[in-house]
Amino acid sequence: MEKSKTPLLDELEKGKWPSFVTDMKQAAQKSPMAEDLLSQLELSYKDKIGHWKHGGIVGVKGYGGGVIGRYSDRPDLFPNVQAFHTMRINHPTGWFYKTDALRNLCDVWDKHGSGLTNMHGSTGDAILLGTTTEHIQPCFDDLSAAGFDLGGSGSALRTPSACVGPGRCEWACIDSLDVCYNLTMEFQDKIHRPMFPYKFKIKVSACPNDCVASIARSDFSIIGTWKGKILINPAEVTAYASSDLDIQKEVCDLCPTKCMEWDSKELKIHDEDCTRCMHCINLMPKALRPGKEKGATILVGGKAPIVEGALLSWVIVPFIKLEPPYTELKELIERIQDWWDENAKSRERLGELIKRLGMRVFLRGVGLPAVPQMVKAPRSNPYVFFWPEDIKQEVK
Amino acid sequence: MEKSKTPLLDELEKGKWPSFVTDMKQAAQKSPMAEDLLSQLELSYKDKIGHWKHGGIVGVKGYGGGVIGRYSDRPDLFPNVQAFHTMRINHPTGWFYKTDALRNLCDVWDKHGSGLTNMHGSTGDAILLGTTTEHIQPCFDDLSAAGFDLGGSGSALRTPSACVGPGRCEWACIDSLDVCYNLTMEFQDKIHRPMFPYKFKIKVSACPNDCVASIARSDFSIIGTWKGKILINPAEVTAYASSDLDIQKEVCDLCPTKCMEWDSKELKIHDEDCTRCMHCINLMPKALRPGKEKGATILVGGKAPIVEGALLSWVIVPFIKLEPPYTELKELIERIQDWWDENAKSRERLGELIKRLGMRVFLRGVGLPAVPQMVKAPRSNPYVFFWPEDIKQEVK
Amino acid sequence: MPQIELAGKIYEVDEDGFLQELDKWNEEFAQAYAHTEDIEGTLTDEHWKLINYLRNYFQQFGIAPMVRKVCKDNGIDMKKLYELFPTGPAKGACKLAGLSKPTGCV
Amino acid sequence: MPQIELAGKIYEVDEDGFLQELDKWNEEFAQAYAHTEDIEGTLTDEHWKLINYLRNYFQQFGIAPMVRKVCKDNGIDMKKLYELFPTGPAKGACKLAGLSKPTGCV
Amino acid sequence: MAKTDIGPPDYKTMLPPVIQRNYGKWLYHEILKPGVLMHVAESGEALYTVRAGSPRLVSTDHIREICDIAEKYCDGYLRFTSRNNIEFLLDDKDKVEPLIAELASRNYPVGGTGHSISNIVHTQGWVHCHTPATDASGPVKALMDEIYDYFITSTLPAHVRIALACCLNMCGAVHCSDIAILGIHRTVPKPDNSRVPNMCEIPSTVASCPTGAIRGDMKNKTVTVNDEKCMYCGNCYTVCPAMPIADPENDGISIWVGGKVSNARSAPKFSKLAIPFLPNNPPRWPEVVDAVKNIIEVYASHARKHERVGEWIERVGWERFFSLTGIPFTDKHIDDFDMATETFRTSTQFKWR
Amino acid sequence: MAKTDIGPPDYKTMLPPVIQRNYGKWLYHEILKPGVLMHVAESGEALYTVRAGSPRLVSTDHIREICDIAEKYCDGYLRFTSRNNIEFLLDDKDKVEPLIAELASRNYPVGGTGHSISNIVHTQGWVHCHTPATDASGPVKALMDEIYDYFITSTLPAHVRIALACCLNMCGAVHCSDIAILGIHRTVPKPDNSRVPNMCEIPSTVASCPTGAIRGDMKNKTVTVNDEKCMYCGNCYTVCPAMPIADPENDGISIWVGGKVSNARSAPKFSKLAIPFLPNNPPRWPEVVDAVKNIIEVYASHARKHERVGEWIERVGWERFFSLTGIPFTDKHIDDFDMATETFRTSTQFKWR
Ligand code: SRM
Ligand code: SRM
Ligand code: SRM
Ligand code: SRM
Ligand code: SF4
Ligand code: SF4
Ligand code: SF4
Ligand code: SF4
Ligand code: SF4
Ligand code: SF4
Ligand code: SF4
Ligand code: SF4
Repeated sequence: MEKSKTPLLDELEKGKWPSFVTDMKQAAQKSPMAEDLLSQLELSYKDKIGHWKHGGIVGVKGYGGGVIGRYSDRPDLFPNVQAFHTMRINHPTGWFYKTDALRNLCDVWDKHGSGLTNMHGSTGDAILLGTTTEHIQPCFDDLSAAGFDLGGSGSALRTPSACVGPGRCEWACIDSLDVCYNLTMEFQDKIHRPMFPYKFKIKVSACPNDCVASIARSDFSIIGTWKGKILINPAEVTAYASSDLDIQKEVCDLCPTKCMEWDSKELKIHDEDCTRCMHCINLMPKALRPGKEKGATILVGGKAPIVEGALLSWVIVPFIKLEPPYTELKELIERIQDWWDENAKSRERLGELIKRLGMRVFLRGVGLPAVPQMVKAPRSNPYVFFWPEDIKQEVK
Repeated sequence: MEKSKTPLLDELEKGKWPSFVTDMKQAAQKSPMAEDLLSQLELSYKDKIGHWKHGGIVGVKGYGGGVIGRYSDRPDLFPNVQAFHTMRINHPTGWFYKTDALRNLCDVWDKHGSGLTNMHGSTGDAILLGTTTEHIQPCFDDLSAAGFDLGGSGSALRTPSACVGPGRCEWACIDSLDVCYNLTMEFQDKIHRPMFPYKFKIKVSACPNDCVASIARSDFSIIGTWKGKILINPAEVTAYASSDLDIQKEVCDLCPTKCMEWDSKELKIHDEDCTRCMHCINLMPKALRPGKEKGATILVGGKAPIVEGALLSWVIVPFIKLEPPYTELKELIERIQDWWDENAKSRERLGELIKRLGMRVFLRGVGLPAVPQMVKAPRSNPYVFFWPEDIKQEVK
Repeated sequence: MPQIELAGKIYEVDEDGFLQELDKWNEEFAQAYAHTEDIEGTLTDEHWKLINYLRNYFQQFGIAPMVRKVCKDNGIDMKKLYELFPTGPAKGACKLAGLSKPTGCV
Repeated sequence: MPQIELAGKIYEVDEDGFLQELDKWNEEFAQAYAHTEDIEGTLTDEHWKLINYLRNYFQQFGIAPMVRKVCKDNGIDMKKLYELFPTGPAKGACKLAGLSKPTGCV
Repeated sequence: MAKTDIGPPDYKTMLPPVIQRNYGKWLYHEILKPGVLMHVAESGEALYTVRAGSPRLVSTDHIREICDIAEKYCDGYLRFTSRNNIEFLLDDKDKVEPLIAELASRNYPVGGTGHSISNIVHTQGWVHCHTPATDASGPVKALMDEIYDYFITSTLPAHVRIALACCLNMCGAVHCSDIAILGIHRTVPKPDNSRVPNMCEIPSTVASCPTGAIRGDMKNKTVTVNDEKCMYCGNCYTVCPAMPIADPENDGISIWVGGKVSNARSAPKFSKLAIPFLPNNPPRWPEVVDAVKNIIEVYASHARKHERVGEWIERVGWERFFSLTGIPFTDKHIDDFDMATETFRTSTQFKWR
Repeated sequence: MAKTDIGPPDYKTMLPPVIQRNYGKWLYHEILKPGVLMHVAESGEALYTVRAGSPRLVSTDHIREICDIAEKYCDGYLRFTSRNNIEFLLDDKDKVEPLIAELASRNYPVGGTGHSISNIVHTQGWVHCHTPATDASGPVKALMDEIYDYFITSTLPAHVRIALACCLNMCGAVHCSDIAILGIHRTVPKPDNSRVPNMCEIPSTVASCPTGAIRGDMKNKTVTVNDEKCMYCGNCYTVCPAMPIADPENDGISIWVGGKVSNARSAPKFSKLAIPFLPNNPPRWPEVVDAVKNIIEVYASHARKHERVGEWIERVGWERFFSLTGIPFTDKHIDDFDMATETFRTSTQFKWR
């Protein structure tokens, strides 16, 4: 038997979980690029180091982003990945596909690229992994013909994403899919032509369970919520009571605000104390439903650590109704991006800018009122700035 | 009737709470200084501004501190408080007095000063409010003869203070009075001759109730604690059960670790989960007592806001036995002060220095091991420094 | 390192065609590279204005200006910018202007 | 502002005797003030060494050195310091050396 | 010449005999009634403590009066507490009531124990300091008059500790109080260029500014202040007298709530901003007194037993605190100092009010 | 030329008819068994979802296979999840079991719902990125093999979300995961002075350093690094290619625990450092796999029902976490970045272990 060229990677074909190595080998059957990628990766496994050069700027005509340039640092050994650029394809909102669309994508990619993909990237794009500089424009042309467009990269609005929401989920308080798609279409220019100080991400979850991790991963988080009473279906409560579920222990005792009462018969919720954490609803989906007045909480500033440390998004609008055409929302986004663009340094994310200039300055800048919902607690340091108009001006 | 010279202050003689204005007037009967102080204060009430100049450096021979210089900014109006310096007198530990000692203090002060005092200052000193520059040395001489000494001021060790502890309190886990007195005597030089980058405060509370607010107000906090089981007197538990006290609701439910069980008969404590918060003991002093193995937790860094924001002290030694002559404790204090003195900028408190250089550097500098008790949680940012010896050094 | 011959001169560039010896930049370099950045024909005054602006800014501050600033300072909008440099300010304009390759945010 | 006459010259000082026009300082000022700071007789070389050290440090860094530094740099301990300047480095030595009055930490 | 470094009198010489005998051997205590503690020792002996309020700023004659009383009832033994109350220490139970009667006749309030409001820790104010933004003793007196009943009774959900500091130096260590009253300036200091060069260390002055508002101007040996970055903390004035900050028009008081020091139940916590500014209105600071009273009343009627102010607020949420007290929430409540982002709400969990 | 700015295909055209009919009108769901969801609409109609695991790095042929399956059972409708699983969407209950059988025959794991470990969110690693400190797909595969059973069952106290990022840029957004696997460098980058001047913007490079370790050297148009202040984050390399940081000897993996994103019960939280460093040991990273498994097992046997990893740790305390897992606590666990002091214990409340 021939000795394998990838003994290390072969080890990763063992075990029950589907193996990316198998996929790479599969692609390598057809694509010399994929073949060289496999070999270069094997080298990385041996050397314990990556074999890509720094950066790469390539693209398509009329766009400033959407393609990640990449060059091998061993083109001598792996000439077919000398250039190996990634194309970010804006996924259909909610990652829903009809197979014909997916097949089109595959065909285009087999024609122009390595035949390898990520379904999907962490921001949500369909990632087409690896093509040459020459193929980028023709590949884009074919993609466009197949109804696909590039996603974001660089200092641009990144591909927005949304949880499945009303597509399947009974808890959706907003139409996450429509909001996301609508914003995506509205802001095409901002996605394709980087014009900001740095990246800007929008993610939409239709309820506080936040199934797209929007609060952790987006500069602008839209999270569905409600006002008013949690809807209770007493018959179903009774049904749960006689099931495995221990309502007192598993539901009431774990309610963070302890605003639920259960006397083995009736479930009472002191809704004025409920902070809509979803826990009780999550556990009793047949019996409990979010209240009737639905909308979203807007939070901003979420991001990964570089430079100033990771941030979770901060509440800036406790409640906003979201109905098409989402005018108020869009205006808010524009105002925020504008303020950010005007004030930020290069590579400064929105959250970092607010951290630097202060929430007070941000709120005034974008015209939002201060409300206690914005904070866990008021300041504890006495370093309070007053606005000039608060102070009696000396006449000197 | 003569019109009062202090109509504003007179308003503060009304009401049930004892009035400092009455005391000032009382002193003014005897002392022209006190009289002018009263008048100057009346002017401040009128002007809504203080009438003291900035600072003042006065003192006694051989000491670098202990007296706060103060000069009126209206010596024209109030010549008797042109100079009005405060003497800080180190209080007897625990603020215990026999009346003869107090009377001595009063006599000295009537002889040399305004006859006004603060019993006591926030750091704990007996504050003798206001004397002239000429009187400082003779006053000190008389105080010394009466058995009193000055407290700290300036960039020195400040007068240490302690809770009443074993003097009266059944919960004392350490001899707060003796520790405090012993350190005070040991460090006389550091109190009287400022040699640090800034002030340094030590406060001793004999249990976690922290009745001298040591955790909030001292660079070096010593707080009594214990290991092992809380001692339970079942008979007294039963007695409490039949009293007003609702053991389940008031005691167990408020236990922060929920480590107590009460079945209306027996009280069980899962001591391994107890964080020694004192709540249960506070509520049932006859039934519960701190465990037998007693000692202290050492925390450092507490301070008021200027410059870097207020800090509460941080745990650096979870448990230390404290027995005279407290050698280990004193060595620790010396090592810490030394590291601080060596590394701090001018006017940088210990807590600020640790904040600037990192706990890691501090611990290594003073030779303490890292333990999880030091933190609420480990770091969440990935900006981890490794020591050079952790890293495989490249041979380049 | 790749080399490229433009208008008879040899330049060190990287894979993306970015100049690797910034002091070698000259106007011919810019012109010669124009077509790879989808600019047809010779560079116009409008192109030059931007190129010179970029170079000045870079010389003065050591960094490339942010896009908003480019537009503001030159009184143009994004549309115009992409008309002039169809491959965008980072890939197109900076390359022609002989700035160091924009990094990081991709 | 109070004035003080020392060795025939008039100086502006504050209530604590600290010089208010630092450029007026001279050696006579220091000597003349010594007795008010409990230094008997004329200033010794050891005094002058410290005074000059303080003045140099202040001129160079714009601040008074911290006590630890004073001791280290001059090879003395606190005891010696107080022997030389019985009213301490802040009140005694800085005043004689004509530094601005130490503030803040009292 | 005086002996130096003798240190304070040895506290052991100040302890009443009953304490000396039972030192470190106390078994339990009871609060017999507000202001009266009984500590029982293993030996069976009991120590009685009667706690009386004090204005802290006391004359020598006042101290002598205290001595008189202590001699009459306590064999001359007394102590002061960490909150500046006076504690008369007795071993004879029969003397307790007569002592209390005498204290009453001399207008000493007895109380401050248990679930009460004890004495207000405070500072110098206009009486002796150079940086105050308000007086200390005055507002304290005005407020204690008004909440007197909470001192002599024990009717609150838990004990409420109030402190006052007359400037941001916070000598009263107000930063961890159930209710804190803090003097604040609101005027940007103007460096006096004629005095700075002679009076101030430029580098120290620059370093003193928490927000980096001060720049050194080495040429003119002075400093300049960036008005926009100054939040009037006054620390530059502390190190540089030529940067006056006091201003009758703009100085005043801010109110902070929810701090604590003890480790009982919840960990020690800082006080948080409730009211950014109230005017200085001597002699009785009515706005301040009313504001504090309002907070106390709302707390008293909403908190659960044993719940300190901060524990109550954390249970119900700050949203609720502001709606219940009617205190307006403003952008000043939102932190913007260096660790501000830690206070921003990073969750969709909140109450509508 | 291609049309630009057409945006993604309209998702509405991708929705199966049962969804189109019941869009936004779902009533409740049930997890029929691990990996199988039933969503019932107001209309009474039901949607069945079968969730299958995916390596994420998939070939076009693999995608076509998925398409084949979807066409056979689901009229060609499927979706991917936010954790890169594949969801087959059916309206016909009868097809669910045959679909599952076919998936089994083709080695697709079905699961990832409820109290399981779902797919690991991860990144590029050595496959495509220029800054990785480790590979992404490899450690993920090695780990998923080992914890496979937790994917196909639902036996944990709550769901456990694992993520991996191959460098501090954290593209996998690991910072809020129950368990996070993070590639870290540990070598101070050495600026290549010959290349910096032509390749790097000096001010941007200086500004890129979170700890201020980089100084500009304007004269030589390069930068210098203060080794002591560098914590190897690699951000300078991101902006300046002439500052290489990768180093086979010192690159490796750190483990973080206790983060979450949902607002259920407790607020979203960051993951905290559990293990500062484990070596890169391709192809199967045994140290990393063991360490993660250990944490999962300890969690599984100690946490209460519905308690996420972080919620469990916060209840029992970090002291307990370290003693139960046997992971050594070091000075590296103690934060020393800008808001470090917020993590220091400011209370005497702690457990001995
Ligand atoms: C492909 C992808 C990882 C993946 O395998 O899924 C990715 C890959 C890269 N990211 Fe990312 N990021 C990807 C999602 C993210 C996310 C997650 C998200 O968007 O939800 C984050 C964290 C969230 C955030 O933005 O804060 C993320 C935070 C970063 C950062 C740090 C940004 C920060 O402000 O802290 C960088 C560094 C930078 O921008 O210079 C970065 C940079 C990069 C670069 C461009 C490397 C670089 O230094 O320039 C990587 C290119 C890899 C390559 O060769 O293809 N990537 N990156 C993800 C994008 C795919 C997609 O479009 O769907
Ligand atoms: C007298 C006293 C207030 C009182 O009425 O009780 C006091 C009075 C002054 N303090 Fe204080 N502090 C007093 C206890 C405190 C405390 C409380 C404590 O020690 O427990 C604190 C907070 C704890 C701390 O140290 O952090 C305190 C924090 C400050 C600060 C801020 C220090 C910081 O690091 O943030 C300053 C400013 C300074 O040092 O320059 C200061 C400065 C001052 C000065 C010297 C004013 C100044 O700017 O130079 C005040 C002199 C007033 C005067 O004219 O007499 N004082 N000071 C207290 C000392 C009496 C005594 O010895 O018993
Ligand atoms: C006398 C004094 C100590 C001293 O050396 O001077 C003292 C004495 C006692 N304290 Fe205290 N505490 C004293 C200041 C404090 C302080 C410091 C402060 O107020 O600035 C605290 C921390 C306050 C805070 O958290 O902000 C303090 C927190 C406690 C606690 C914890 C209460 C809580 O639930 O948070 C207890 C336990 C209790 O009251 O049940 C306690 C309990 C006690 C006991 C019952 C201890 C005992 O068995 O003797 C004493 C009588 C309590 C009473 O007044 O009801 N002591 N105690 C101080 C009296 C001050 C005053 O005049 O009011
Ligand atoms: C399909 C998906 C949304 C999507 O648009 O793709 C989804 C779908 C559902 N989520 Fe989710 N969640 C999805 C990612 C998430 C994420 C994001 C993530 O994991 O990165 C979160 C936040 C995770 C975190 O906190 O770290 C998330 C937190 C939840 C929660 C809150 C759980 C908790 O107690 O913290 C629920 C409620 C529950 O499970 O009871 C939930 C519930 C649900 C329900 C039951 C909602 C419904 O009624 O349809 C769905 C099936 C759950 C299941 O798998 O058991 N979903 N869910 C995502 C599936 C990812 C996967 O393949 O595993
Ligand atoms: S975020 Fe809420 S609405 Fe959206 S899928 Fe998750 S549980 Fe459903
Ligand atoms: S949603 Fe959360 S806070 Fe509201 S009642 Fe249910 S468990 Fe309690
Ligand atoms: S700190 Fe503890 S030991 Fe000291 S007096 Fe207070 S309750 Fe007693
Ligand atoms: S001391 Fe506190 S933690 Fe310990 S058992 Fe008592 S109430 Fe619980
Ligand atoms: S708080 Fe400020 S004003 Fe009041 S005594 Fe202390 S330093 Fe002086
Ligand atoms: S008052 Fe405070 S903030 Fe303003 S300049 Fe002075 S030190 Fe800076
Ligand atoms: S985490 Fe780092 S190494 Fe991994 S893909 Fe993102 S940028 Fe590249
Ligand atoms: S690796 Fe990070 S910490 Fe080190 S110099 Fe570069 S940017 Fe600074």
